Amino acid sequence: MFEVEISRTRLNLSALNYRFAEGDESIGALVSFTGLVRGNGIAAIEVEHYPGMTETVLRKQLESAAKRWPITRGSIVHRIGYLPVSEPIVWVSVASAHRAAAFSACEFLMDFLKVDAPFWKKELDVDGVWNWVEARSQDQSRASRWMGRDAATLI
Amino acid sequence: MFEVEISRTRLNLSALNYRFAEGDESIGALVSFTGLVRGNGIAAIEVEHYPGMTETVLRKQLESAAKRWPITRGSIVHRIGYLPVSEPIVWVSVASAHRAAAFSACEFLMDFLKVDAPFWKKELDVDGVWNWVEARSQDQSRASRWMGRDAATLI
Amino acid sequence: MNILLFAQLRDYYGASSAEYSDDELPLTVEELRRSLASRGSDEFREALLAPNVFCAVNQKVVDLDHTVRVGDEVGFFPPMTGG
Amino acid sequence: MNILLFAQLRDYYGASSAEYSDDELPLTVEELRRSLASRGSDEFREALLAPNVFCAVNQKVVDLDHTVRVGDEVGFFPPMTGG
Repeated sequence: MFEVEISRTRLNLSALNYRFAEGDESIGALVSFTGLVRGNGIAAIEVEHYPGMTETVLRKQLESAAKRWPITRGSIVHRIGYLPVSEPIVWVSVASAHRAAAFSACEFLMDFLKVDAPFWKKELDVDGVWNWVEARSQDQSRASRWMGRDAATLI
Repeated sequence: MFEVEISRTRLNLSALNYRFAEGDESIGALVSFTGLVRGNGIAAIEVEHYPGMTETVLRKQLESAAKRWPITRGSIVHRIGYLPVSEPIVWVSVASAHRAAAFSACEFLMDFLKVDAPFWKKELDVDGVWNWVEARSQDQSRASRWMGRDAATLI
Repeated sequence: MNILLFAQLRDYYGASSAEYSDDELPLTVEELRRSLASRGSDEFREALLAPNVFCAVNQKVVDLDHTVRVGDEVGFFPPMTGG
Repeated sequence: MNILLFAQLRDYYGASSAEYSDDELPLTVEELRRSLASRGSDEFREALLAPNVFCAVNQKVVDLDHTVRVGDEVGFFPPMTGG
């Protein structure tokens, strides 16, 4: 069960978490990542994306994760639109029999989401000016860590 | 904010998740681990612990994590008592400004919880017999990975 | 053909897509990019010709020497900043 | 002194703690373990003398050569299996 959702409305983390683990007795480990809008001098952000391409890229990333690690479920839910500070932007969750696969797959998915999924953010600063967010080089290097590594060494 | 709780009653994951992220604008990343009772030929487990020592060990593990990574919050909630299949056993959550620290700290906490926190599990098999769970050598080696590694290389 | 523009590129261009004549195809992504850049403001040209701009053809990121043909969906965008 | 026993050790001993005379202290953990082992069933002795048994003194895991003194809280247990 691999799911991708682009949401215009506030992420209901409780509902997402609740639904995610149900009904599969082989699941022993859930790892969830939630990204929130940080309030470092900003009032809000706005997120846009490339409809169609985004969903394709995220679904492929889930497939890649499932090839590298024995994961049972994976879900990526990403907000678009206007988000005030502390609002959840993204929720990535992975279920597996054991924790090592779930941790690695969840971090892998976030690392690639950051650099390969067509989302763009702008920030509303305290003076009411919108500024596009620059891509961070650390994100690129975090994603590169996964290249050429043998999946087995990461479990 | 670092919290440890030993619970005799079912973990309310929704409430735990909801409460955890609130009220700190510097938090940009939450990583949560939930351990569930797997149904591989068993009907239930029973978890016991060493009251007092458990809380001390877990609190120290949170302090160690906070020394290695810039984490804002950390919470460990562990069930004891009788747990049927698919019931949550443990919930470990870490909040930080950025995701790398939150992922590493959460996995670190789980790795050490497995080998250093005085909990013991027995399993009720399908014939109605209770069997004590043997410690897994993989757990010991996963915890050892963190020894002697420079915190900086893990961020 | 409609060329899709996202984020800063759309803002600088002033529209979320740019019309492009099918008669000029096929072209490489780099040829298309240079041709499109000449149509906009200085800001737009600079942003589109930046070395870190991405091009997706049929919703897949491609290299600058990829050939764009009639019927392809083409999008240009700056580095992604999701999550 | 009351020596606390957990999991299999408690099951084999038949009680969650064992009385131990303060008069015999101080002793090393290893001396205490051997003395306690001689009091139980074969199963208990074997489990307590297993090389992977832990001893906590005042709720901290210690080595076998650690000295146990009057007033210490002592617990023996098998490898931990939480989470």
